Amino acid sequence: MQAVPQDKSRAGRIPENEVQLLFTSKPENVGFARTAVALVASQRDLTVDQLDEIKVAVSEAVSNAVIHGYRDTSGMIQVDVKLYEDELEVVVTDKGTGIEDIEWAMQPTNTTDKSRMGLGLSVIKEFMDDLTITSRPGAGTRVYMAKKLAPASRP
Amino acid sequence: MQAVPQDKSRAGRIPENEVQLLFTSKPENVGFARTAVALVASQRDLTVDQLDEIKVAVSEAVSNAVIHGYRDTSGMIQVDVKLYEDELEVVVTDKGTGIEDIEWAMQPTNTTDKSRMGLGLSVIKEFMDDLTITSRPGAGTRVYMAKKLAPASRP
Amino acid sequence: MIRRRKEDERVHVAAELVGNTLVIRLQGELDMHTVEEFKHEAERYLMDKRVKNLVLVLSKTSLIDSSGVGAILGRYRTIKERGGTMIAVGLRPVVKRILKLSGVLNVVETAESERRALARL
Amino acid sequence: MIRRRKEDERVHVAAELVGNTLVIRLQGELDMHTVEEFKHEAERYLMDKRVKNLVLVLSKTSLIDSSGVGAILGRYRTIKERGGTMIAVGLRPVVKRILKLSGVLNVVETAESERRALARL
Ligand SMILES: Nc1ncnc2c1ncn2[C@@H]1O[C@H](COP(=O)(O)OP(=O)(O)O)[C@@H](O)[C@H]1O
Ligand SMILES: Nc1ncnc2c1ncn2[C@@H]1O[C@H](COP(=O)(O)OP(=O)(O)O)[C@@H](O)[C@H]1O
Repeated sequence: MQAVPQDKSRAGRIPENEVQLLFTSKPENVGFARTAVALVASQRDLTVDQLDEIKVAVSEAVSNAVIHGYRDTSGMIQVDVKLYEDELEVVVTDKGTGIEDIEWAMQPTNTTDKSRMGLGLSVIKEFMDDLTITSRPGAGTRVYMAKKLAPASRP
Repeated sequence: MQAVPQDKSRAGRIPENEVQLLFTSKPENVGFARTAVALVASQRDLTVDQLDEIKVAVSEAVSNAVIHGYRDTSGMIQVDVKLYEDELEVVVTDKGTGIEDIEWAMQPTNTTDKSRMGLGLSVIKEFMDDLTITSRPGAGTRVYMAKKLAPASRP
Repeated sequence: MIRRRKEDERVHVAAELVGNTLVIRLQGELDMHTVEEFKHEAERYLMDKRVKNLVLVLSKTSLIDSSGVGAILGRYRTIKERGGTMIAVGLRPVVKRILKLSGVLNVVETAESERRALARL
Repeated sequence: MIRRRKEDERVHVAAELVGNTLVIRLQGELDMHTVEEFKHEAERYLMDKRVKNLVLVLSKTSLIDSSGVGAILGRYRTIKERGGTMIAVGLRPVVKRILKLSGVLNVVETAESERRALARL
């Protein structure tokens, strides 16, 4: 997985639904964020497992923004959800510390916080079909993740 | 109830939590919005009835933005949720058609859409403790509503 | 793979004919989105001209907003045209308040249980 | 007035001592927020020095993320220090996958049911 600055091109594709969440970097909002994203995702007929996978991935990305992005400070976290016919896209953005070395951070067990296990990004990779991180130290981090969905069955 | 351009002053009061939702004016997002607001509200220990009241009020305001605000067009709806120690504030904003006569619109059974009953705003008044509408025809509508909560019990 | 029921956004409408009374059990949340499903299903059952009365079981209806109230009143009109009676059963407190506020409870009776509603018809 | 349980955001920890085995039943979602409650409650029960083994019942645990995994490994370390065994019971598929991915299932056994777990200890 390469950390490239562009998302997969979606030129000309219009999402079926689009929702943005913006909230303060409080631990209790991690649960809010994953449940809200799952609410949007469940407008499509997904399996319990798919929903669980999405929830865990969102939980990791938002937790990272709270724990690493804003560390001892506090700030706003933005979550953009786009529901395409065949894909769910979730982008988690913070304006926090940023990541010095993205490739290093992506390796399992690598962490800058000894109380943690360095597993969050690996979990996202495991549960989603696409993960692209862009970050600038001192400016913030953007975690793009996408999950393939079966096309909606039109009734 | 007067339609005044200012909300109740909250100068110097910092919300315990703050969440913003921004989504497309689709009927299926009415359910998303009320459930997401209820998720935030339920960070406080509310009764089932209080949560139901909040959900219905949000449902009315967001439905109005979809049905009257954007009518046959489509646009973005913004919902701002602020959780204070003793109050929940919800502001629903659209950039749609706006309301010509707010006082007229607030009267029960008054509606500009004959297929509807003109009850939505009365329902909000019934279920919330404060309702203030500001609107500019052609520019959009902002529905401020607030509900008193018992102060959080600190464990 | 277990598919989850999308109960939060969808209503589920089940119906049964008991004599000339239609019993509709409504599950979920009734709003401007889900109301279409409710109207469609209810109208399908009401096409049966034997139906005179309607018992609407709301014990699993967690939310009704003013769009939902409109749809319920629409069904009431059909029943009234047929000279029948409509009874709502199992109202949660907030559902009851919105049905009262909107005047629905001036024309639609309420009962504690489906059995009592049927006994009254 | 009915107060609703805030199950979505809070975990609920119940525990029982069976011989020298502590059975912890965890309900809810385990993330960076709720993990504090889990750690606190688990440590409280683990203060009892009779406890050697731990059976963690996860059949009502709907989500565990990497913060939750960390907390589970922390409890495993306590049990290991006492020379005991830890068994996890009732894992949902996605919970199982994250426990596998993180290596927890290399050191923590799994069992189909609480009864089978206890029989093994
Ligand atoms: N939003 C973020 N802001 C700043 N740093 C981050 C962010 N997300 C991840 N990181 C960095 O990447 C590392 C690895 O992240 P992750 O795999 O989730 O493991 P963990 O959270 O356990 O450290 C973190 O330790 C941190 O240094
Ligand atoms: N967001 C909005 N944008 C434009 N007009 C609105 C909006 N909200 C309410 N209105 C106007 O106020 C009237 C009364 O609203 P309401 O009491 O909710 O009843 P109803 O939705 O049944 O018409 C509507 O018919 C409409 O003309």
